[in-house]
Amino acid sequence: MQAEVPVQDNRTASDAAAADRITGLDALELGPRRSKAALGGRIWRSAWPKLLAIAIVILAWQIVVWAQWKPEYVLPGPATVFGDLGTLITTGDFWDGVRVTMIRALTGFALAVLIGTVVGAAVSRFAPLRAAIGSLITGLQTMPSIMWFPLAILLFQISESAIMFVVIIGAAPSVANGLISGIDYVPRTWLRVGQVLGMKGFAKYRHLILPASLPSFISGLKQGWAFSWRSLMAGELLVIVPGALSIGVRMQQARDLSESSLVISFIIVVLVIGILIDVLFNAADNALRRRWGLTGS
Amino acid sequence: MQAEVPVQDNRTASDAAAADRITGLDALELGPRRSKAALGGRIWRSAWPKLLAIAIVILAWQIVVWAQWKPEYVLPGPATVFGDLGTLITTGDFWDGVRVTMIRALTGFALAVLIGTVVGAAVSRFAPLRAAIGSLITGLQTMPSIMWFPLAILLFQISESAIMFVVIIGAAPSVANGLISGIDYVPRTWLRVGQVLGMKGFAKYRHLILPASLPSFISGLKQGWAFSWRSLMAGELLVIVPGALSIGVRMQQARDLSESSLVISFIIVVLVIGILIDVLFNAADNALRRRWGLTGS
Amino acid sequence: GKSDDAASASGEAAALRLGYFPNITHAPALIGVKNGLYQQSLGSTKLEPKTFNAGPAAVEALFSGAVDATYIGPNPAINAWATSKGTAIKIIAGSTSGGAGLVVKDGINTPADLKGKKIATPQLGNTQDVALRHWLKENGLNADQQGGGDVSVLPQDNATALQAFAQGAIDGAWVPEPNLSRMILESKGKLLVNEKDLWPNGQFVTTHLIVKQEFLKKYPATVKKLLQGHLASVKFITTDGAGAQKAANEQLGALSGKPLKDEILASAFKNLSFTNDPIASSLYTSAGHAQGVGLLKPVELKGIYDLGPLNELLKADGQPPVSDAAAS
Amino acid sequence: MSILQATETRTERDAVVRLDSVSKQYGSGSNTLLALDRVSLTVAKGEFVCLLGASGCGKSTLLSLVAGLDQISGGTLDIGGRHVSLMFQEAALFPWLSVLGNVELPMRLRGIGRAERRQRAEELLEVVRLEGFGHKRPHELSGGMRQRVALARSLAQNADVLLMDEPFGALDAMTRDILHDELERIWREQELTVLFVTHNVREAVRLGDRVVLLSSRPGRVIEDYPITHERPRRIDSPEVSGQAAEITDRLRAEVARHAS
Amino acid sequence: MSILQATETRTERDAVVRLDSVSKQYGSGSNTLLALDRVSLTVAKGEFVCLLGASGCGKSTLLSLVAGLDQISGGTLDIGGRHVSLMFQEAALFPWLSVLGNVELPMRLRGIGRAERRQRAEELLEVVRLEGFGHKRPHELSGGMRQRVALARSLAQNADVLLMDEPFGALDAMTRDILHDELERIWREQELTVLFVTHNVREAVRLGDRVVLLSSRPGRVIEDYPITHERPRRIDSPEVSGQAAEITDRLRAEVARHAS
Ligand SMILES: Nc1ncnc2c1ncn2[C@@H]1O[C@H](COP(=O)(O)OP(=O)(O)OP(=O)(O)O)[C@@H](O)[C@H]1O
Ligand SMILES: Nc1ncnc2c1ncn2[C@@H]1O[C@H](COP(=O)(O)OP(=O)(O)OP(=O)(O)O)[C@@H](O)[C@H]1O
Ligand SMILES: [Mg+2]
Ligand SMILES: [Mg+2]
Repeated sequence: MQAEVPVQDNRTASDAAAADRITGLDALELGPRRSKAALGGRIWRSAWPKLLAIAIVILAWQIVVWAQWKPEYVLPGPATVFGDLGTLITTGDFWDGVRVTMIRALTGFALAVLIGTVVGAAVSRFAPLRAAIGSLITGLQTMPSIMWFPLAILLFQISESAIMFVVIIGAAPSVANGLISGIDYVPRTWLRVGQVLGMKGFAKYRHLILPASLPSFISGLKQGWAFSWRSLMAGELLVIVPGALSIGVRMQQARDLSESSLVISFIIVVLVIGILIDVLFNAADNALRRRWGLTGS
Repeated sequence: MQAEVPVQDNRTASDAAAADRITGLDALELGPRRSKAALGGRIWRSAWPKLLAIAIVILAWQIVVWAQWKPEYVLPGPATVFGDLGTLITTGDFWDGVRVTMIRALTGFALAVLIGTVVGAAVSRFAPLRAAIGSLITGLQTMPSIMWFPLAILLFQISESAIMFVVIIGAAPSVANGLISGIDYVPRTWLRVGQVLGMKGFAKYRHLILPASLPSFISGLKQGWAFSWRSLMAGELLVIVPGALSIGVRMQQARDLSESSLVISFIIVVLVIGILIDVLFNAADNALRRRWGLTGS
Repeated sequence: GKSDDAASASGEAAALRLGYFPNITHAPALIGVKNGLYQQSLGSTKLEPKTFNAGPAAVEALFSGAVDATYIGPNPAINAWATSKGTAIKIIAGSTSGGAGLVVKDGINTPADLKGKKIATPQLGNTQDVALRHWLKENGLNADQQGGGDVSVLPQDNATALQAFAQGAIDGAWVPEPNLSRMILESKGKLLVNEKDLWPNGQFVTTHLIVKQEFLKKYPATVKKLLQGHLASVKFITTDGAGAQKAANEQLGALSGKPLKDEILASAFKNLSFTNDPIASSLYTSAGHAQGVGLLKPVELKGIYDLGPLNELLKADGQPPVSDAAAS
Repeated sequence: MSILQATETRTERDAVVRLDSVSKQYGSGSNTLLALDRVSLTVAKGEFVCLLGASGCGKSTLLSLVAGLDQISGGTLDIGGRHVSLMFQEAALFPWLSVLGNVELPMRLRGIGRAERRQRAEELLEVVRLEGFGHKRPHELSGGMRQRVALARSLAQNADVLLMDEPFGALDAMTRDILHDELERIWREQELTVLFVTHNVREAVRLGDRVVLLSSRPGRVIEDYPITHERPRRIDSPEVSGQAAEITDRLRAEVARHAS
Repeated sequence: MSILQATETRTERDAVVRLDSVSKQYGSGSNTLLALDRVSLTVAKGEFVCLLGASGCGKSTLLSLVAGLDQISGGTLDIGGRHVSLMFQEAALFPWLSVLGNVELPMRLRGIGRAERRQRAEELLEVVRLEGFGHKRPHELSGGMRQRVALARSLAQNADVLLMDEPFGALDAMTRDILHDELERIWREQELTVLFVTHNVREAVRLGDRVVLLSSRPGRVIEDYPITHERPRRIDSPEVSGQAAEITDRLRAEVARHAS
């Protein structure tokens, strides 16, 4: 029966041949555009605006410094700052601090994601729960980290757990909110399809809700990361563990000492970490958009 | 020609009649369900879980206090706290502080929304700009507010503007990120429709991009609000502008004086403000979902 | 806490959790921890040092049982005493005296020049804030809590104040060491008032040692050993100034990543004096001033000191006892 | 022959789907819209029933009620707890899954092993003439191809009752013919019960055991034709054309009468 | 008659849309898919051209190229900067706008005043037989009703060239007949140029001045029939049926040959 009236068949093989032919005919217009040679071009295309932006910022900064608007100890020039930064990042101590902070940030964030996801899913699933604590989630988020310290100390004494607590309570609401808003905007059609396919409970979340709300979830994660990092910077001032000095402590210290150049160095360090993490999120986001067919014109 | 073969016509009038008939037939099942009488029910339905949740929290708290886990001056009971809170909110001073803080929060937030929207739209519109500063936006967000103060003071001395600066730089990235992620996920079909309809430039944003990315934008606004509030609380501690004592200052003072009961009172005040604002956002969000046809089964 | 679990009949805790700040006014703690003086005298009781950035956090930790004793300024101690209605803490020894004052911009020479100026203090109602407000009052200038009045008093944290002063955003600040020295040395400030000059004998409390009452009751022997370590540390500072400065700065460096510059360290040490005497009279007076400018509700401070153990140790060492009596 | 009689005669048989005076009303207050008005319809086990009616008359609504996606506003609806599959009017594929992923999903939900479901999905793609498109994403397909994927996904559900909402609306005549044959084969082999919405009267006659006509808004059952031509039928055979013409006339007349 | 000859004779006339050896390739590397292969086609001013072809043969692709939504991969395409409107295969209404809002949008973009565009939109809703549904939201409509709203929106664009992708796919025969008449009227009155994709051969013959056949993937023009029957035509008239049967046979044969 299959051989009966084969209206159409899989023509990928002959398509490829046709494509070859066409490439011969009109090589400029057709043909696989993204060859290996183009990879370098792609990297360059994504890099030059960044480099240009950085160059412009540094130039503007240098000009302000040259104009002597403020004395050097208030607003040090790029040369001084990059010198200090260079010295800073060549010390093992600094990298120990980065390690300590990043470990805290990543564990805290991972826990926040876990808790945020569970809470978000639960809240969007059960109407009474949503009515009860839906708004509380954003309420918690508006609480300055510093106000959690008494509670953190009360519950966890002075320990890493206290820092974790502050980080989690800072970041989890964002993650939950992202998920909730994603779930709320899952198109009705898909929900109906899911219902017809007999999705229930966990399977429904696994196969429908989570993938469908992924864009919003990822943007919640991004926000959550920002919150957890900020909470961590505040949290690290809570406990100063002798030994490796975390970024937060060093940053506060630089500020306490009014060492402008060091303060700016740390701003740069934090920015770079933030940007690196964002690049990861963006990679995830782009992969997602490609899968969903949202790239291109 | 219209009278030729009127296959179907607008039957709302006769539909209504039919509906009446059916209501008569089977009043229990049919008929407009949401009458005025049901409004009270609806409010009650949305209120009882909240009240229950509050009751549970207070009860648990009271039990912990009764168990004398910690002395009263460390963990005061609900009675003490609500007593203090009652005294607090009956003072005119307190409301002056709320006024000062809310004015700052709202102006700061409004400006952040403005700036975030413009930046977000620009970044998602121009590829080089996105490559240049896209990641910087999240980078900025991870910067603890406190690190902006040197810059804020450098630029604005000690003034309201310095606080505004910190609030805006805290909140605008969220708003921008929400918008960018919303724009990125505008379904391709709609973009193509827009193109066919000849939408360009501002009109495209006005009629297509903004409405289509509204859900994500609103959740960006929500996060932005949380960031701006937290930045404000930090800002109010660092830059004291002569005038009424703002919430942030009062909160810090309560902490400085180790008055647990007052600290908890302020936590409640901040939570309540956060929740009220969230309720506003939720109202917007619900209206949106109803318009988009996302409510119901 | 851990120490409770390992309670022993001998009145000695298994561990002692001691709080202090990475700050030069806490030099006895810095040196005592660095040189192992506490651990030596505590013997089998393990010392667990904890550091804090500011008084409120230390008090929170003390209240919730995360530390047993801490070095702290007079104000947070008074607040802790007041809020717990005299049940939470006792001051058991002095540590540091002096080292605060009003630094101003060039061109301000008399109190009258301060009219319409902005002056920073570390925190509303803290020792320096009270001192400034009291001093302004004495000089016929008023300042309200909202930053208004003849002189605008702006409470801001030290880092902000330093920076604001360096940029001319404020006209002066009443600050403690080492910021006093830094404002003078780095930002070319002028010392208009040295707080020392306002007190009898130039002595007023800047830092002292407090302990949780529960802990004191349960482990008097441990507290005594802590005091022994404290005495040894103070003695080290008074006998070997240079060595003390070096040790303190090394510990600062270890805790915060960056030691103080030598000139600032030297200047700060010069302005500070280290003593076991808690200078009770200055505490009472300062509290009186605070009430006078409306920053403190009337509070009964009687009993805040428990100097018995300290005096026993001093006596054994042949030193004169200290007193918790108010100056007449 | 009125629907009431027709239903009566079949009620006693092995009814799989039974609607009794089912009404459906959308909205509330002034925005009320009565989509279905006391529809009674019984579909017996193994029966292939086609549903015809003007645009907006409530066909999709009827299917969604049967599938349990919406609540009925009046009457009774009974499907005896059977496993129902609904193929929507729009393809509604999940963009985050490949074509194969979409087709495999119902089997994954039933806990069928990876290898088995992959094989079955490939078979189904062959049935809908989409071999080799398994690794494409939905957005890389044409409208008709998406519809066929949705059909494959529906078949992968292995349901007892198949509800299909204009499943071949976006297909050319030839592809449609092939899929008619395939659907008929599967229906017979698996003894499915099918409720099939279409706008193509010939298609209805080609496939159905019965063709049920709905009136314009609000939808009511106005006629129920049994189709008795021998299978296999050809869509361009004279019998099919003849009966289709008859039904078309009836529908036209009814719609005209109803609208007057 | 081959397409090449047909095109030659028309090229000199007032060509509104001219495709010359247009190819379109999707994807890159191993994922390449050639959707259109050197398609040449010229549509003269005021002409109504219908496009037929198997599912997935590249009809929608062709329209999107003409509308400028995708880039051609080879050949030349010229529409002389004309204002083009495309009615998509899926309705693609904006959910945040009411039905009226959707129809008014193109006029709003052209800066037409509120009252005028409201009136025009109401007229267009009447044309598509949706009077009284103006204040509903798209999700409250049936599939066919949405398609009709999309048609109204397309007409509201007042474009010179109308590209329509299976505009009547989800409509019953009667509604479709009415809309055929309406579309023909508007086409004639406004002297539109129409490129119309459909799977219904009779519909193509009913409406078109020419019917162009595309082969299966990759799409190529395989035949170009001029339809010369006098208008107004009826879809069930013997002439239309006859020519439709002829075209269907040709298509079937070509598709079978092509696939072998
Ligand atoms: N979710 C909804 N809310 C309000 N009204 C609705 C909703 N869904 C459908 N309707 C209305 O119910 C009526 C029947 O819709 P339905 O989709 O069942 O029609 P249909 O017979 O499937 O039409 P078509 O052939 O065009 O798909 C229509 O008038 C439509 O406007
Ligand atoms: N965005 C895309 N990316 C990759 N391939 C695509 C894309 N759009 C279409 N195709 C492929 O191009 C071919 C032609 O698709 P097109 O949508 O033009 O077909 P069609 O003739 O409109 O079919 P139908 O009648 O089913 O709508 C199909 O094989 C399809 O898989
Ligand atoms: Mg339908
Ligand atoms: Mg198509």
